[in-house]
Amino acid sequence: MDTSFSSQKEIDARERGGLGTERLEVAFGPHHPSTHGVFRMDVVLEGEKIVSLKPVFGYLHRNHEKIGESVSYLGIIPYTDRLDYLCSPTSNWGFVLACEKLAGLEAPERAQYIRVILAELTRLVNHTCLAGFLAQDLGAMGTPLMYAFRERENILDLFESLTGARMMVNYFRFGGCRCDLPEGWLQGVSRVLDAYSKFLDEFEALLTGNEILLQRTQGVGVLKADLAINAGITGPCLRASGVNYDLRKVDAYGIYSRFPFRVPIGEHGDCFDRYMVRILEMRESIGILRQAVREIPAGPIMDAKAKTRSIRPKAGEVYGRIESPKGELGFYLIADGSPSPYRYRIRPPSFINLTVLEEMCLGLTVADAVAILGSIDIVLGEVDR
Amino acid sequence: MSVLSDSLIEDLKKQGVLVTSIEALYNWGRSNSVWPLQFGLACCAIEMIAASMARFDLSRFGSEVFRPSPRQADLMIVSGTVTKKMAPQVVRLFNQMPDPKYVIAMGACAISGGPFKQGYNVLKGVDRFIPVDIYIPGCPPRPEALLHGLMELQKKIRAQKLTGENRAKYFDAAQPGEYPIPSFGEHDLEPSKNAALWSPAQVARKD
Amino acid sequence: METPENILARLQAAFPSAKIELLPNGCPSQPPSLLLDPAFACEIATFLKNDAALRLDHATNVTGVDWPKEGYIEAVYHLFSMEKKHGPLIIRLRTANRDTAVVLPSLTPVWRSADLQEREIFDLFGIKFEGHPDLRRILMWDGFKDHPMRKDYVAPDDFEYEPTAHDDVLERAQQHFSKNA
Amino acid sequence: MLGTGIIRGLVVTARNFLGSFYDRRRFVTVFYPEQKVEMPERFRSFPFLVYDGEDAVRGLRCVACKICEKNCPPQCIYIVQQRDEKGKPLKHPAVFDLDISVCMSCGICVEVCPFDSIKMDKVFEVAESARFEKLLFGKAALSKSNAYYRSVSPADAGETDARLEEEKKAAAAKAQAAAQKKSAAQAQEPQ
Repeated sequence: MDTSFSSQKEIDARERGGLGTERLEVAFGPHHPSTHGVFRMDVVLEGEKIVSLKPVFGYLHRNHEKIGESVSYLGIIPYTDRLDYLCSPTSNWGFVLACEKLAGLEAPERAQYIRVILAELTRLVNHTCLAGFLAQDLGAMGTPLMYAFRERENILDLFESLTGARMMVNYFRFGGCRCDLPEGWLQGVSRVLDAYSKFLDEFEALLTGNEILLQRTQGVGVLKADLAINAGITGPCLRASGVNYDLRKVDAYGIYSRFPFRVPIGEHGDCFDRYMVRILEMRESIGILRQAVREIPAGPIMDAKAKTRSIRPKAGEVYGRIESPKGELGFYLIADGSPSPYRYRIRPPSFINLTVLEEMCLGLTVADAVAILGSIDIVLGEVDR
Repeated sequence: MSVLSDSLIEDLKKQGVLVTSIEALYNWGRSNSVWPLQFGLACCAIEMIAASMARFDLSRFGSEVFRPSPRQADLMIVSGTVTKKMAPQVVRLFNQMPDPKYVIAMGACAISGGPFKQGYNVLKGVDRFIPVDIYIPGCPPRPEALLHGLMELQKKIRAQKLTGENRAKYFDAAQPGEYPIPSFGEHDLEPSKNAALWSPAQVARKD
Repeated sequence: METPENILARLQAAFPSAKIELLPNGCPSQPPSLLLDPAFACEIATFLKNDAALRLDHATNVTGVDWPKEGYIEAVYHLFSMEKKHGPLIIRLRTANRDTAVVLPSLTPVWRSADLQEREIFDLFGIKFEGHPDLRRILMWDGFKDHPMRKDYVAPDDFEYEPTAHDDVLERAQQHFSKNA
Repeated sequence: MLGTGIIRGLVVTARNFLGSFYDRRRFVTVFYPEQKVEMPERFRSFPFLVYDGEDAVRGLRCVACKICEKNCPPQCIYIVQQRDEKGKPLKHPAVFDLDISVCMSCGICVEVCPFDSIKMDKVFEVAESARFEKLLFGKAALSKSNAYYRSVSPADAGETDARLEEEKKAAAAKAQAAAQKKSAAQAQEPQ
């Protein structure tokens, strides 16, 4: 037998009668083209199969919580922009909501509508980009992501003309919003919405029926409902597993109780359901937006009780949460009567959604791990904070 | 280009005669095919992606070829906060890039730590460990600002000399192409900066 | 949902030997929290999760709070119910002190969502969770010795270039220069 | 049938490709630097100091109250108040430094400034090759005239000017009333 090119292991395996393989440890990341940001997964492979996967965090740990303890309540708002940098308006809202509970403020009617409009536009941005990134992860280099970013720019232009920045809006204030809508802004929203529903049809024609996408996502990374609940998974990932839990319905924060939207629920909890839930959510968001643009009243945008821009609440603690595009975004604040919080804690949805990443990937191939990670939708700014 | 003066070259160009030197041709080619490393760190990476997409279209400058491997890249766009946990990897990636190589520090965090600079895990500027050619302030810089920074880099590349006293650094075998990688210490990175590379200006404050 | 006072009474009936306390919340619109006896924490957590009226199956937010003046570190759990769609119930556990006895029981066996968050508390606050399946540092590197979210943590000295410093930062920068002068 | 999904997708890409030749919505490229996106009124890049009139030193609105310094979240502003020979503080900054390599363009300084003296600029092309020398802006580099501000954000500048004018008038009226009162009191006193 010619053994000149075989390793001893292969010979042993051949003698045993099977094809033995060595376990291979691969570090995906922190710099790896297929991970989102600087996330790292230490994967142990047997052949192509994953036998162990350990996520490694902290490569973007920017100490939000420590910095928040020395910055005023007002000064924290721009930092929340940088948590989940794809959707800063919702991060703003979560923090402002918690502080409003603490200080006993309430945003007036018009500001509430503006908040809903911004939050739902953010959801559109986030979910479109997610679909683009997921397709990119599955090997569709460029095209879907390019279409997604093309549409994203239209919404970012709206953000920019309203708040002055494309990504880091720093717009919500305790008891309202920073400034009123510029002239013609709502018409701009309507125009973008008209184009967006057409774009969604086109985007779905491009992706949803695509056999490659179906093959790569259906039945991959199944997450069962009971495990999802126990592991604290929230947002579209939870709803894809068939649990009807949307904080816009459960808590009905802001004025969400006025909007009759449906909550899309998945059946299988696989990657395709997670993708599809988001596409359907975008269609519901468009409905919410149309209604909000129709109904928004005139009036003040700041609570009359809010005398100054910053707050100085009495000692006490509060937990405020909203449904960010990624899941339940919570802010836990302990105030001690000083201008900055004693403890400022962020409950990041993307971080906790990664709790059961290993369970979802076990037994699947490396390529599936990339698809699963893409479908969970993480943003590292929020995972590591 | 000592034989022909600049004005003469301009005059010739008007007559339809294109005159160039090896140096200018070489730099022209290099500056228009700066391939960045596909590598994003934080918020600025999203703006970097936006810059490479349809609206701002980085490929008009020959830089759309984002290379997944540092071995094929000319340019490292440090787009986002470099944390202390990430710093050794960034330096290692830089070391793996072949010469000539350039670094753009994109955004406040990459330049100085930016808004997060008082954080215990945030590196106060990537230039503590690797040399930076262009700094683009902004948080995050607009995609156009990145394009502007890239154009500044192209200008810099075009001005590099191939021969003589002031020739580009990478022709000099004595110049380091690699920089020491910091290691994780018990309280901080060790060392916390590359003292040979980074010499901050002393700002005198009376009070 | 039941009031925390009610839940406290029921818990005291179910666990007569456990010391459970109701801590008031300074913010009037927000609920008070329950301070649990660490020795019974796991049983009480299981009770809260399985109780037919409560069904607190969703431990959303798990975090630590450092109280150097009072001399302990706290772990705070925010519990919600996805099934009944109510909440929150806030439970707290306290360590005996801040340096030698920083052990608390882990609630990860009850709620998986506490897994990564308890690791984070271990990393940043230094509470050791007994019974946690994989208690390692999560955000900082493995060789790191400090617990940076504690109030008395001093950040490493890298204040070489602070052109616009004032207050605390200026002080640190001046310290840096006087030390290296 | 297997493959129809892919064909439908290809139709979409073909439509986008052909559409990009005539449809503005599908051909979105902005040819920077020759062509520039028009910045909206509220766009903010980095702060600058406004001065009234022609003199950049005397016309500076800033009174060195340090409110922005205190409120700046990343602490990128440094102010030293000017003092006269006797050491009495003057309403003028001797040093006003702004480290734009740290600034996060949040605009909180503008929000908290009670004197409308710091505003957000629209210049974002500030890429430099040296950090220590060129990215720390001093008072001279930061001072820009109100006319410039009016040219970059006309609506906000107009509003600010009108408000300042109003305040000036109110202050003048108040001073006048006070003077009248005083003179009336003086007139009564001798009796």
